[in-house]
Amino acid sequence: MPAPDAFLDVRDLRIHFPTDDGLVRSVDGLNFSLQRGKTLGIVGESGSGKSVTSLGILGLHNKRNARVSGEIVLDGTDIVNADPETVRKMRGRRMAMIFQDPLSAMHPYYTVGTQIIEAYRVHNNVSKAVAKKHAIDMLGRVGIPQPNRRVDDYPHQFSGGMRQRAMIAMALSCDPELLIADEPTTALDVTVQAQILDLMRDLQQEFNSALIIITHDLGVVAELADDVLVMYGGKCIEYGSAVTIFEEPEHPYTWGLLGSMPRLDRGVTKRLLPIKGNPPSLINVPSGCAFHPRCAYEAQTGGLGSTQVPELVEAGRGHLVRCHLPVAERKRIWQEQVRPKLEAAS
Amino acid sequence: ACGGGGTDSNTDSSGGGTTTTAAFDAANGKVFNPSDKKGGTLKMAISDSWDSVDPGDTYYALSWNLARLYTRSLTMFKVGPGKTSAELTGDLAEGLGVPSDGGKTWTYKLRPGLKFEDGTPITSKDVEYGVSRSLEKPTLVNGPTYFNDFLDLKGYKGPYTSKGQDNPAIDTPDDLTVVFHLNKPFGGFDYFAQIPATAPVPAAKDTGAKYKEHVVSSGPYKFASYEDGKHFTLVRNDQWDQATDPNRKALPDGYDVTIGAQADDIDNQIIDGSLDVDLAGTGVQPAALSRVLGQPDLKARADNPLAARLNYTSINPNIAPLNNIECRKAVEYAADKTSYQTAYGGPEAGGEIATGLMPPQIPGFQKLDVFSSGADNKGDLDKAKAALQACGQPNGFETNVAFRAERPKEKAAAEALQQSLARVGIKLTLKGFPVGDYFALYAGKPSYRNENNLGLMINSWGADWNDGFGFLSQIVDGRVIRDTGGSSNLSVNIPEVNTMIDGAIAETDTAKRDADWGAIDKRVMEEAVILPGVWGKAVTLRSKNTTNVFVNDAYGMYDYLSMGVQ
Amino acid sequence: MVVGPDASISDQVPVGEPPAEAEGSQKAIEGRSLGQIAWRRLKRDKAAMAGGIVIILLILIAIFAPLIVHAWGYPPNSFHQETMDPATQSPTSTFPFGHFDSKHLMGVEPPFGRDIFSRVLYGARISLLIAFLSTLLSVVIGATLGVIAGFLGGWADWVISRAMDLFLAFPILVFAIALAGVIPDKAFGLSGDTLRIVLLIFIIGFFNWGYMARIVRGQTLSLREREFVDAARSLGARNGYILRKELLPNLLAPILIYATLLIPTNILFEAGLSFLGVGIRPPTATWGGMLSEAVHYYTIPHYMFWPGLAIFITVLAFNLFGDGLRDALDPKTR
Amino acid sequence: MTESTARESVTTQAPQQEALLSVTGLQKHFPITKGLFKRQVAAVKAVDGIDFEVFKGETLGLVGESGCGKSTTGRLITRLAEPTAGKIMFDGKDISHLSTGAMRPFRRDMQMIFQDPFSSLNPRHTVGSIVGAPFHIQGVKTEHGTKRAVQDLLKLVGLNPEHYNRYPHEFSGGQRQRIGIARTLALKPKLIVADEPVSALDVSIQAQVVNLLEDLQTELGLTYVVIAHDLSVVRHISDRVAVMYLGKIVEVADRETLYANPRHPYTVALMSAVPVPNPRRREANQRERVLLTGDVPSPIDPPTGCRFRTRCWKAQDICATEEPPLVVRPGDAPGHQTACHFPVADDEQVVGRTKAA
Amino acid sequence: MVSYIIRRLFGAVLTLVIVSMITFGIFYLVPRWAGGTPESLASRYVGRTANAQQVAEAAHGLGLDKPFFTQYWDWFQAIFVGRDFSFGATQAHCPAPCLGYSFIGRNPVLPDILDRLPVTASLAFGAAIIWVIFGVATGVLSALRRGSIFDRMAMGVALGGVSLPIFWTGLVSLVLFSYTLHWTAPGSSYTPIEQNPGQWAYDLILPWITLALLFSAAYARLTRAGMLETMGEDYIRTARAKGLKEHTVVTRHGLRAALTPIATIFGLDVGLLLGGAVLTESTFGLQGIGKYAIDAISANDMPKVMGFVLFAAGFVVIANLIVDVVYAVIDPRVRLA
Ligand SMILES: Nc1ncnc2c1ncn2[C@@H]1O[C@H](COP(=O)(O)OP(=O)(O)OP(=O)(O)O)[C@@H](O)[C@H]1O
Ligand SMILES: Nc1ncnc2c1ncn2[C@@H]1O[C@H](COP(=O)(O)OP(=O)(O)OP(=O)(O)O)[C@@H](O)[C@H]1O
Ligand SMILES: [Mg+2]
Ligand SMILES: [Mg+2]
Ligand code: NI
Repeated sequence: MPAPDAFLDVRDLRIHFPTDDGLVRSVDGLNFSLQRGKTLGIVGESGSGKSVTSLGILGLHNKRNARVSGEIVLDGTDIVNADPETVRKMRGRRMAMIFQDPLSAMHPYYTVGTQIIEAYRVHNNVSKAVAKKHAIDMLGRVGIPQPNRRVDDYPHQFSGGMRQRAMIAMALSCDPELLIADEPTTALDVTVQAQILDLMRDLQQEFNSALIIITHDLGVVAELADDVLVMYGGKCIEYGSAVTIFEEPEHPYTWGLLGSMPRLDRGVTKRLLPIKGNPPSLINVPSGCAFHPRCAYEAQTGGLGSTQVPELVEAGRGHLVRCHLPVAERKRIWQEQVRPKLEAAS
Repeated sequence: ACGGGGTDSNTDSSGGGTTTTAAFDAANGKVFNPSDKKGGTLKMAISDSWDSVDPGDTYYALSWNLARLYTRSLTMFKVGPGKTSAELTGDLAEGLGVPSDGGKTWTYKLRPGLKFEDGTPITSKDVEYGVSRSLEKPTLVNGPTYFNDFLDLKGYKGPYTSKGQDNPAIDTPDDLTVVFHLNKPFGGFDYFAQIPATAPVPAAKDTGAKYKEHVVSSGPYKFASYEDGKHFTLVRNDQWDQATDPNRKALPDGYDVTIGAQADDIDNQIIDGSLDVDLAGTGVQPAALSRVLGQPDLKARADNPLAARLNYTSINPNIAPLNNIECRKAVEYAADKTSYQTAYGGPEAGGEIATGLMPPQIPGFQKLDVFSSGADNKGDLDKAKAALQACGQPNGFETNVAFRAERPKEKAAAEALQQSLARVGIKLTLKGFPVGDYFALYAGKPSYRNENNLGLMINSWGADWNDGFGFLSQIVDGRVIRDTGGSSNLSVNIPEVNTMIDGAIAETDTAKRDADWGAIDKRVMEEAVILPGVWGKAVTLRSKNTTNVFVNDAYGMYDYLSMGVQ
Repeated sequence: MVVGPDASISDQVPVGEPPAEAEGSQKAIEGRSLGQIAWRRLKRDKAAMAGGIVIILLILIAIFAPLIVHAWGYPPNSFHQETMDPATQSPTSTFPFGHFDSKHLMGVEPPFGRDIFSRVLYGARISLLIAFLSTLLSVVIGATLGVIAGFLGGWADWVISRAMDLFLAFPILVFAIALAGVIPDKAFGLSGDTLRIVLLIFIIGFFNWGYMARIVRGQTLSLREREFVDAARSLGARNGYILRKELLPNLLAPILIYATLLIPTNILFEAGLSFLGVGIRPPTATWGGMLSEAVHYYTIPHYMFWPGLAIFITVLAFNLFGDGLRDALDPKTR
Repeated sequence: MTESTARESVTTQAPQQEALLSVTGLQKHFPITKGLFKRQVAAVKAVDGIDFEVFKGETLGLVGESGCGKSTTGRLITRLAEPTAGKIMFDGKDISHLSTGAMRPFRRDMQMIFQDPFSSLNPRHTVGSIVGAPFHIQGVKTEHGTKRAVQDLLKLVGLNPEHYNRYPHEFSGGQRQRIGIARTLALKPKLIVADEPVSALDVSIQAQVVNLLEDLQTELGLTYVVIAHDLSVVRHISDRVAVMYLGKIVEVADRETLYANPRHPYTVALMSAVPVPNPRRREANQRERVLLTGDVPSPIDPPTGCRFRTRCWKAQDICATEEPPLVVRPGDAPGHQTACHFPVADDEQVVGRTKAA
Repeated sequence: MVSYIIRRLFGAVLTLVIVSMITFGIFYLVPRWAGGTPESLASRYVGRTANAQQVAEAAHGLGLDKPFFTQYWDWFQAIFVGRDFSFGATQAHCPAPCLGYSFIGRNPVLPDILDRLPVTASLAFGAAIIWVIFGVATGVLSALRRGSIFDRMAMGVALGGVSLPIFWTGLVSLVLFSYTLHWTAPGSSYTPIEQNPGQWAYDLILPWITLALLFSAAYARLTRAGMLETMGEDYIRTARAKGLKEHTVVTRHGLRAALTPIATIFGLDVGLLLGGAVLTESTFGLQGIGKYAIDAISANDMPKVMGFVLFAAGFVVIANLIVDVVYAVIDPRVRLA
């Protein structure tokens, strides 16, 4: 997976939080890389470490309560080990982020315009007036009607979708090369979500930036991502192109995710196929394969699941899977057992 | 007079004499640092406020002492240390009053050439007006009531109430003559004539209760500024003529008086010299006391005057079981006088243990020992128990002791009584009352004190002037007790005493009169309605800057008229 | 309810509780209530525990003051004039800070030489009694009105909220002083110290409920929005049931927290009143009263040191404990 | 739900079915007050005159965008809120304005599942007392005592009956939702209104709960009203679906009909906006999507006539003046009602029409 | 906004009226419980020679014999039209706005209070400046260095600060700094600022510091809690993600939001203090409004106490109002119609 020409290269990223209750291993050995102009989707259950990863890439973890190790190389600079000032200068300018809840992510006391201007002026030595023109420009670009008037509104005067657009405008104000969107549409209605997703796709193409989209909605991933990284318990358990992940997934957890999801594009299935049990605790991560307590095929690993952490191994071209099941067996189960069930229409 | 008051020389001081050596009590009975140098501003301060600077509306000794700076009354006490001040002399008047009609009519002749601060001449009419307005107690509530009681007013109530009427008790045959008509003979009228109420007040400038805000000066100083309850300054009155005034030296150029300062700060400021006098004249605070008495340099700047003041406890004879004289005697015997003394500040700051009412410096004083509290003054418990037995309360009884809540010394006295009476089973409950209403609404109101079972009431009294009448008349005459409250006499209503008082008043022979008052004292003591505590003393401090300092025995504090500054 | 066979609701993938493995991790927290969790958290907070221990000690001291004084001191009101120089009103002892000995552990106070140790101990009784009971009163009034305002809303809320504003607008201290000053000497069949104490409790408690009510109202408002209240309602629960069973258990924590934080305020309040001379009548010892007397003798600092220290320690202990309790019980910090 | 035919028969026969709940002209206006005297100046017209029926044994899905009045509708029919106008008939009886006391007997037959598994369980109560509360409140005696009944219920929803004495905070979101479901089942209700029962749950857990709900329905013959904004979940779970827009129902039909032939432009737009988890369809999908512009208007001051007209690409003058009634449009299946002057025709070439695969 | 302010003003006035009614009620009723009659109340103001009839006349002239509501109404309307009193022969006039007339001091209450306001205001504002600077700075530093030694020490001191009674700290510091070391002015010192600003500050520095100590402690704790909360908000993360300097993040984004609730508490505290820092003023012997109240109480001068209570409540109510309006200005979310 590591590509020499990668724009973003994350190697063995570990982010641990020491807490009163024990060490929280939110991210535990994550590797991936990303090219300019490409989109990576990260999916996984709540608490699987998606947001922590994204904050890690921006270097936003507080040294005092987070232990970050590994490497995050953005265009040649290792963010984990660079000095804070360098990382700060990169934030906003070279990499930017869109957050899940645009209302709480914007400062309630400053106008939308002010907040965009601020983002622009940290990195560009321009006058306020110029920055304001830029802000209006950006608001217009993300499809806010009458941007020159709305620029002086406060976030709470915007509707949910407009806020998220404003967030995007703010994130894009310095033409960042890497854009991370952490659940950008979870708080929005479907119709608005569709607008925002379109907008992001268009803007990404326009700026040719690298995009990481974090979500637990497989539909969103399918709409945007070129590659998909499936996280479970702080680890990557499957990685591949979007088509691969949706059509030839090999990890039982990925199967579970697909089975849990009712789909409008298929007939009504008789029953959903959920994953049994509950997501793992990140403090007492289950021994061996973190997924083994919930895995329907655990028996077939011959006890390996509970004792040994499986390696992330290549299962096909650019397709990596972290599973004890033999490759052939996985392919068989998918083809013979799981897929038919998923596709069974009522 | 409340808040100071009293008079007479120290027993050991001969009167007169001067000294320049700083020593303890150097300004008591002698003039310390005599000087004629004029100039400077004398800085005074007081922690509480007092009733008023209006000469017709004040009853505080300090106020009478101070009023002489800006008003002149008909007569005044002679200015000087020791016994000097026991004598009266003319002030506005050329000399003392001339009695006629067997002491029922008193005539005063004013000095010529007297002027108010605005230059208008002072006439006998102004004196009459001053006295008349002081009769208006509903408006000018504070002053003494001697003129109301003794003048032959024939229903005249004062210039506000009896508008347009002339005061029938005062005649002004010419501009320089004032004649007073009394309703009974009274030999000591010259004492009345020194009350500030006889100071002249121009009728046109009288604003009733608000006159205090601008008192028109007849003395050497006049008000330059006046902020009620906070601060005022006096400056020289250029219309005052030294030639008309043999008694006043008027040394400083002005006076600066701060009201409502913090008591401890006053002490500290006098110690470091940024203040000259504590106007209250009641001595240093407990905090400074140990310092003053302990540090020789400070002690040399302190005096220990004895005030004509009795701190005592009234025993209410109208409630059970104190209506039985034996129970009252039990209280008298059981009380520990030393702790009473300690409560007031010990032998030097507190006073001498009292055995009767009249302080030693009052003429007619005799050493009484009606209820001996034992050799060590700690009470005679055996006699107390015997008295209780006689009273039919062998195991003691319960009652309340009232005191003024804001006065720590009275509170301490109540605590001291509580402890000492508990030794014979008399249980006291302490009840503090607000100072302002102590006499008007609580202890001073017969219905209240009887209904609320106030058996003992802490009290304190200073002579209006140093003679038997001036000391005793307001506290032992049962006829001054009023149902509406407000009397200082809380417990003494003995018909026999009332008659004796009338006799003493009518008595013209001074020696016999003094003896009469002494007898009254004894008779009251025998009734066991007053538990004497201590005759007040104070440790007072003079600043390093003061000159011509001495204790005026008429007021029991430094003489404010004579003091100068370096 | 008769339940159908288990099998019918589990087909290919079991929907039931995950089997044994998950059980293991849950065992550790079996049946632990929020209270127990809070207690565990509190135990870890050393400062709060220290505060708690001091509070318990103080309460014990207050209860057993007569016994302790019997062993180590003198009755609080008894005089020891021999320890004071009557002329200077300062201790006879040459030791600069007054008369100490095995029976006067903190020296004596002027002017009669009363034992400071026993007075401080007896003062604890009054201070704590008044603080506790007035807090209780504030809590009862405040919590009741707060709950009513928050739960019923509408005009009840409007009236109570205005009343709250009103009480918060009063210059409480002055008002309390004025009231304590004009109150009769005998009332409601009580007199003396008992009446004073009852009165102070009433005054302090009565003028302090506004803050408590405001907090409880806020909490109730937010609780009312929680779905479990709707759930109870949808089951047909009456208002009384919802108040008692659903809201009250959740309000106990904030009430407890603010009660512990109100106690130190009330201790200071009482001390302030006594300091200004409108507290308990003399000679009964109170800390504020002792301080106000010590002021007259400020040149000998140990008179004001001991009662001041007593107030400080008590208030600090309650504050520490209250803070700790807040951290332990506050769901936000969980 | 063992037989898919059973469901079909339900849907086709729907109009003839006996209605358990029927709602007519239901309104809820929240007053907005202002000034010293709390003068009412306006109202949030959260629900503004809706009619629908819920038949015995079926599941009615209620979808729509945030703020369109779904929850309010749910609260109205369970009488947690007092309707401003309109009539709610439950099991043949009018319950629209019953008092709390008079409502109590009906509560047994009508229960509600709440959205947020964290706030719907009182953190201070044990699971036992939470699930036992219905017995307690309704004064129901159970055969083997409340504890046994509660444990049976816990087993029924797939929880370990041993957990009787635990507190909600010791459970995961999915488990909590099961506790909530157990509580609603205690009194054997006929109708369960579920307000977003799974939207707070993770996808994998969501499926468990959806399955549980379906299983219970089969088992106990329950009737559901399921409120959700996730159209795929609604489609999965419902027999009939009602689409709401700004306090109004704009379209009702049985599931197949609605998803295959949506008539109302809003329904069309809504469905086209759902992202499809199929990366191969991405390009095609984008072309087919109907992108709505603008925001949902304020329910305080909704547009005249048809409320959707401000965002509708087919809107004409009449839409502003005349409010389209919710009726069966010519040519539509019985029970497929649409409130639109210009419904989208079956074969209409709208940008963004996705045929069911 | 304007209508909001008007509405709030209306409410404020209403609150004051009710405060005045309650106060009046208490001071009217309690003396009567204590056995007071119109005559006994009046007897205090008529001197010692008055007979029962004069007392009764005075009681009538002062209106003490009227029923509660009449008395209240007389008192209330005096605020707008002034009022006359009769002490028998003499009359007194209390010009509008008349907050009461002291029968003991024979003067209207309001001018007295206004006269003392500068002292209290000097005390309150001076102390406020100190405590805001120290309290907020300490709170911010503590929050930023949460768990550090500085934080622990600062919070320990702060807890100590709020646990110390002000009259004690005041006394101890007076004894130490004024009487022993002579660094600061002794108690009871006050010089009007217009006379000598230097002296003014010198005289007040000790009361300021003492008062500020108490409040700094409280504000440090508040600020710390507020900062910890806001620094955990999503918008702080956003600000950092924009690449802002940490300093900007803390001040412009964190502190700005954390200070809003503190600003409102600050307004109320200053309002309360302007209504009389009773304990501080009596400890330091400052002739401010609080001391005025205490003195009035010990003199049992009820009209003064009444006037004071209303005046002080007025400050709180006005402070409340200002705080709400300011809140609406600094927090755009609460801008109301
Ligand atoms: N500062 C922190 N201290 C301790 N634990 C933390 C901290 N930040 C995150 N975690 C823990 O790390 C885990 C991963 O959190 P993260 O926010 O990355 O999950 P997520 O995948 O984004 O979930 P969601 O879908 O709910 O957003 C969680 O268990 C969380 O509790
Ligand atoms: N108690 C209330 N007072 C005033 N307005 C309310 C109240 N409850 C709901 N509303 C308003 O009524 C409208 C409908 O709200 P409702 O909660 O029913 O929407 P919803 O469809 O459930 O939305 P969501 O999908 O966000 O849950 C909204 O505009 C909401 O703001
Ligand atoms: Mg996340
Ligand atoms: Mg809803
Ligand atoms: Ni006197």
